[in-house]
Amino acid sequence: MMEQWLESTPSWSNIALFFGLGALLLAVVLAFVTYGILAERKVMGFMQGRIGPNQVGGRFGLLQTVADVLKLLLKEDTIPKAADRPLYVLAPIIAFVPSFMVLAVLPFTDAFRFADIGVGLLYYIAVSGLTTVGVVAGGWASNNKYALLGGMRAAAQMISYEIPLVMSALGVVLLAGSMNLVDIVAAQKDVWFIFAQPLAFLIFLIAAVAELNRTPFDLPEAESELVAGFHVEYSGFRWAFFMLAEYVYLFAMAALVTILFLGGWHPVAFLGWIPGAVWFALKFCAVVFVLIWFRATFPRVRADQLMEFAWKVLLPLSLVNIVLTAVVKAWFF
Amino acid sequence: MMFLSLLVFSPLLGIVLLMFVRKTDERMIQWLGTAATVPPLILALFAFIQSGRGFRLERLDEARDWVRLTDLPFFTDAAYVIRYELGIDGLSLVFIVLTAVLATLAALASMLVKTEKKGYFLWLLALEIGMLGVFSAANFVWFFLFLEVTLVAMFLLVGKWGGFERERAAYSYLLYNGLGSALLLVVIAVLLARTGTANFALLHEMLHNPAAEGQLIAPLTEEGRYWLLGGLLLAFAVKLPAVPFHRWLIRVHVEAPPPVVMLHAGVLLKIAAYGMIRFGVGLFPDEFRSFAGVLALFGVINVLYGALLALRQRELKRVLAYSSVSHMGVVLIGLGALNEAGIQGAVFQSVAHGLISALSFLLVGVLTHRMGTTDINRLGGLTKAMPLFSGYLLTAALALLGLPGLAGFVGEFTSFLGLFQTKPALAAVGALGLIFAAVYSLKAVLDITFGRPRDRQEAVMGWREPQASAVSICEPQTSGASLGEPQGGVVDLQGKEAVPAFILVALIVAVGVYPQLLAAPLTAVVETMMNGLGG
Amino acid sequence: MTLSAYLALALILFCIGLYGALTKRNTVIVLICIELMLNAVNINFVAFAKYGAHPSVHGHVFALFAIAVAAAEAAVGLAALIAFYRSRKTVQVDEANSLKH
Amino acid sequence: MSNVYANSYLIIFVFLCLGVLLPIGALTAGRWLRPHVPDEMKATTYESGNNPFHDSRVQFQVRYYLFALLFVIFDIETMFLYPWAVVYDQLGLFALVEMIIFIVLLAIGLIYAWKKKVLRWM
Amino acid sequence: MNDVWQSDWSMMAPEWIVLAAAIALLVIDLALPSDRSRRPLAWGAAAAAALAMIATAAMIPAGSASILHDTFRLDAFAKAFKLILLAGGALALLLVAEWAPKEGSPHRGEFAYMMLFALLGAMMMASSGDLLTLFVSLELLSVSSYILAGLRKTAPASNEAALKYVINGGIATAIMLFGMSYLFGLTGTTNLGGIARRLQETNEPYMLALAFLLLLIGVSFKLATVPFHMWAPDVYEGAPVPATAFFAVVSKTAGFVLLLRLLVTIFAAAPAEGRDPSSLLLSMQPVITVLAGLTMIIGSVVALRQRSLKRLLAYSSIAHAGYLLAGFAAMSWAMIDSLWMYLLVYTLMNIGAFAIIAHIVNETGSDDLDGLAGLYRHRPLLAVALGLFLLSLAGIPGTAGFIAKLHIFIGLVVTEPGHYVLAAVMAITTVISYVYYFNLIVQLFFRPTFTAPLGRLPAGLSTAVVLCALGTLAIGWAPGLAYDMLAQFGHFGDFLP
Repeated sequence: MMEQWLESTPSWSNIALFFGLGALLLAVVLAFVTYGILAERKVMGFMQGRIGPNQVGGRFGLLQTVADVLKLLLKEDTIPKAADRPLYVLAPIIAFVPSFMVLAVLPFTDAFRFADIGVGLLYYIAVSGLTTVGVVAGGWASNNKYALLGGMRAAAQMISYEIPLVMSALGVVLLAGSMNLVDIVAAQKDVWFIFAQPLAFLIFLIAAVAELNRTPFDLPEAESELVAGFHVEYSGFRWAFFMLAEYVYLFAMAALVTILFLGGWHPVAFLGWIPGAVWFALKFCAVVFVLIWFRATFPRVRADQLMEFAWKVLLPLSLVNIVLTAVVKAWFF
Repeated sequence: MMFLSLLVFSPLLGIVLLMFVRKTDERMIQWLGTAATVPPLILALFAFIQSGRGFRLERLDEARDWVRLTDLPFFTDAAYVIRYELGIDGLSLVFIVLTAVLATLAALASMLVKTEKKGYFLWLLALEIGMLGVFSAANFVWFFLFLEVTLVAMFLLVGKWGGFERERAAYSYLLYNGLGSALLLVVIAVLLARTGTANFALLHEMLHNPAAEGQLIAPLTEEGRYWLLGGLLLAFAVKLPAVPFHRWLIRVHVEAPPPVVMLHAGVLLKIAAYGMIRFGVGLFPDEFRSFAGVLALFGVINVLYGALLALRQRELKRVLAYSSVSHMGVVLIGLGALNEAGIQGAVFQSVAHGLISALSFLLVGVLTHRMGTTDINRLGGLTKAMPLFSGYLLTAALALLGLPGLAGFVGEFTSFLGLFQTKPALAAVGALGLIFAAVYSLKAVLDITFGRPRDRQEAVMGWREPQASAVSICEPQTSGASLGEPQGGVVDLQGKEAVPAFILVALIVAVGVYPQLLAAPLTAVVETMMNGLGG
Repeated sequence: MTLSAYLALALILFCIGLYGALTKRNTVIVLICIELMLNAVNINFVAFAKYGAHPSVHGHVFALFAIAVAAAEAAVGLAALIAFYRSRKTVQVDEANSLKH
Repeated sequence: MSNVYANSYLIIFVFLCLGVLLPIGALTAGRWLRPHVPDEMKATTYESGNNPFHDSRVQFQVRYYLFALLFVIFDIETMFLYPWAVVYDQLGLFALVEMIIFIVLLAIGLIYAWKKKVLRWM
Repeated sequence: MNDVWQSDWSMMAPEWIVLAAAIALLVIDLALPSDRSRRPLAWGAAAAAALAMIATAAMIPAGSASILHDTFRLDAFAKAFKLILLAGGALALLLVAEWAPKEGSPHRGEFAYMMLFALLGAMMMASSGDLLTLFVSLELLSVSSYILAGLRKTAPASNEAALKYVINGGIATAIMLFGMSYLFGLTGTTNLGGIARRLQETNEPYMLALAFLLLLIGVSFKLATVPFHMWAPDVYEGAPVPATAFFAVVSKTAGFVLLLRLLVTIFAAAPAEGRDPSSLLLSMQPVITVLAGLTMIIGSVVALRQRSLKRLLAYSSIAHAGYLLAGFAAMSWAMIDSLWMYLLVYTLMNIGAFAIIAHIVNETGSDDLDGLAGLYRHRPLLAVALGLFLLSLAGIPGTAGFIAKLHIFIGLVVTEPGHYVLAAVMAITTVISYVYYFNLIVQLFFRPTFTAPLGRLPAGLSTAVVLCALGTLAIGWAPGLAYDMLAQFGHFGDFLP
């Protein structure tokens, strides 16, 4: 279906169509964020032996997040006098837009996907890097010491972990011979890359967690140290967009891990009769669960440990991985 | 045959030996430095005598490969090969002998130089190599090379051992002569580029033989030749110097140490005359013809201007400096006449003025040493204390004004004779300068020797010689002499000083009485040149 | 048509960059302007590689190398700037004037 | 094929618009709904209840910049590795050797930074 | 890809040597404990450069060849200029070995191998047959040079020099690259020979002229000629002395290599607007001539006012670049010959001068003119050597500088019509340059000394000084030595691909 549209001549009707589909995806993502947050709270509650939200929206607190969002919407919006106003207003948008844009290249199943570009992976990496700008801008525009420090830390962390992230994905590209995410999934028809590239998977997962600013790498937002990191001064919906960006990235990253290492929509062994969408959803949920699990169990690392881990452990390991993969491929294929 | 190389580079031996002498051993330095000038003198005299006995100077030619700029196939084999070539003819020989003689005398006179004697002699010998080389070169590039050696050596000699304003004089010298050299280099480069050779004889062949003209790498247009000659003449006019370019000469004459001026006035100025004759007349005779009038005009201006200014000077060195300007004008006049008499006169005048100015500056050196000043206002009545000195000084003055029987007369007379043949009106005006010469030289010298001392007290007490004070910045004073009494008091010429003076006077008289001494080697050369000029 | 549009864009970018690099006082802006010029070059290369009279992949390769070199230059530039800032406490180019006569 | 190409980037453009529209829409909606009671104290910078002092835009530790430089360099290096990885199949052994040299040089750079204590955070 | 394996990699032997040495030194420097002296590293680097020079010399008899799809050419031009580059690099590395700034020299290891990297860039440039390699190697040279300029990390002057170098260099790179992009656009290839061939068919004279001018401006930065010379004095003054020597010599040589490789190869046969003159390069001759003239004048006139030795030599090097550019502007048959000769001589005399200045700066911590005062009194040999280099720089006969200048002169007037004006400008600026060179000589020999006597010349510097002095004298008196070598290159007949 998508393929036909993609191959049709570009026109206004195409734009309208894509707009509709994009809006649909946006709705899906917002829904995911709503229930992802709830899920996170529930899971963590479970792991910590408590119940979690259970008042709003029935026994499972199904409307808890909705209520939170409404509260944010009704909250007064304050902008500090010392802030750099235009940048302050712009920062959350800069942070959010790329997070949504990266979704354009992710194939969820062979039918449900959007843009089909040859450099999909590169696009993801490049565009997601822009968020850093929003974060730093927010921290700087606030003109607040905590915010600035948080922003700088976030930037340092994100750029440091981007390198191993990118380099570990290189192993996958080597094996698949393409940067097109559809091709990469296709290349995993027989063997998922989590098995062919275990080292890369580990590095990627760790770096992904760091990129998402989640525990144990949540230093930029460490409440106990920096009050709230780069968004101390933000409130109401502006703050909400930083949060939204974070959770959209959670969505995107989980999807990317699925695509790169877990075989995307490919079924397990003989279970081919189950639709690809289900498989994808299952793997995706598993990844999200793991990420929530991390948050519940790991302690936060120290800033120096964080940075040195990226440069002294992950980076050399990913270099080794590239060489190993290339050599193995040259020898055995 | 290495005769010429030996002649040119023999002072090198002295330089090398001097390096091993301790700085403080001044007697040794003086002795060695003087001795080092003797081999070229002997060799030059030997060649002079031999040539007088019919020896063909061409046999002394030397040539070996030096630079092969290119061996591109579309050039003939000999093109763009600069060779190390030495060769002399009668014209060069005269100047070589002059150089060798004056160098030895200057070295003798250098006993009055007291500071940093070692360095002084090193550069003096280098200067001699340069001067000998300039006259021995048979190749334009090597001519230039030796010329620049003299430039550097003179710069250092003036700048370090000169008077109070020595550095200014040195820079002045450097700039004027540098510009002249640069211009000369352009001309040389053009000639070399267009003909593929820098050898004088080959160049002559290329430029004049219609058959050889086909071998030119690139054509030399008629207009181009005029430009080349103009450049050459301008370059040498700066070095001569012709009047608008004469300021450096005054400064150098006044500031340089007297023995160096002996060489400078005696030889270096003559390089310009030599160059004009050798290259101007030799290479571009036809074009030279149209420049002759201008040259003569400048000559007359030089003569008059120099003489008039010399009249007004009250400082012996400045008088002599302007008289040099005036006398170099005579050389220009001789060249401008462009006939046999004129050219021969120019050469005569060059040699004669070389000897006379050497004598004058030798005496100036002594005077400076004894009295601490050369200011005519402060001097007078020296005959009593220094009769011998006064005699020599008077002789120099008489020679300078062109007294018949002395060297100056022959040059001036022949030059003007030449010009009277071609441009009588100019010559008549120029001859006025000779009268002025008599006035200024006699006035200056008589004031010093017989005149009443104007400021006797100061003269005897000796006002401090600037040279000494300037040097004292660098060197702790070894003796208190220069602070009080003039060194040596008022003493007449002594043995070592009288010898060079005597030799010079003898030569001046010899040339004056027996001009054939010089004319003999010159005749053949001048005749060849006149043939080139077409009559 | 397409090509000239790209070329015009590149030229404009280049001129903006050049203007900024030559007139701005803040070194960071100057460095960014240089990057702008280099990016104009990349646009040129890629446009020529795709729409030029002789399309060829060399343009892409060149652009890649240009990017890499630009990065290296920017890195060294920033390093120099940091060192300069440490010793002079300013990032203004016109205050870099201790080396004058 | 070129249609796919154009349409794909069209989609990206659409996503960009959507991404911009959502915050704008939401913030505009919020403006209508939320209260607006400005107050001098609300507009002060938050510093855990203390009165804010000094400008917060202070000079930063140089290590931030050093990491930024390292990032620039390594990020660009990956740019070379990606095309190489894509066409690795077709290039064969030579590309492997070449890239190993490249990676070794990269590693030397990393070791250099390590040795020079650039990678130390505190 | 098979042909890649079968390429004759031995043609790159000098490059391999330099690269291997650089990396080895880097690793050694990292492994050595920090309290060990890094001096041997610099000596090792110099030895490597010398070795590479031998390797290059050994390849002279071989004919010209190219590998890697004609991106790497080994023709006479490449060999000849690599020899100069390597000689200059080796000598500059000797200076590095004795580098002793006041604050200590903590980065001598870096100094050695960064210089080798820069040298490698310059060498690759000499061998490039492709825009891409040309550009990348140029940047290898440039970026390494920026670092060299800033190696005295705690000295404000050095930082400032590095910053200015980077900014100016970056702008120049961008401009040149912009020109290259047009060249690529017109021809669709990056091979120099290919570009030259295809350009003959194009009919875009304005774009071509624009490309030419952009390239010329970019190159003029490397050459430090007008209009892009202003960085040179500041950078030369601020950078550590060995780096300054390196910039003045190796970078400049590399700049001329770039000029010849890029402009001559590509534009010598490119069509120009109108049919007469027939080649773009020739039609641009007036522009180059004017630039050369301005460069000579500005370089030598402004040098008159300088008190800092490094700055003075910077302006003097601008003037020398002007002479060289004049040799280029002549476009005679002697062009490459005379440039090679001049650059060789220039390398010797300049490094010699810098070696002595390095000693003075090491000992006194300042590079003011006064530091030379009365040098003759306590270090006569040193003074005489420096005097020799200065005379050579001034182009006085008897030194190598004269021969080189004469050759350029001949090139200027040998063409029809000759460049007499340029020759005259060159002559006059030479005389102007006498003033400041002799001013230094006056300081050396005439002036009383104010400073404490200098210590003995350390081994590295004295080696450099002796080698340079011998070379300057030898070429001055027996130019045949150099010309015989030049003759082996066959007048660069295989320069155009």
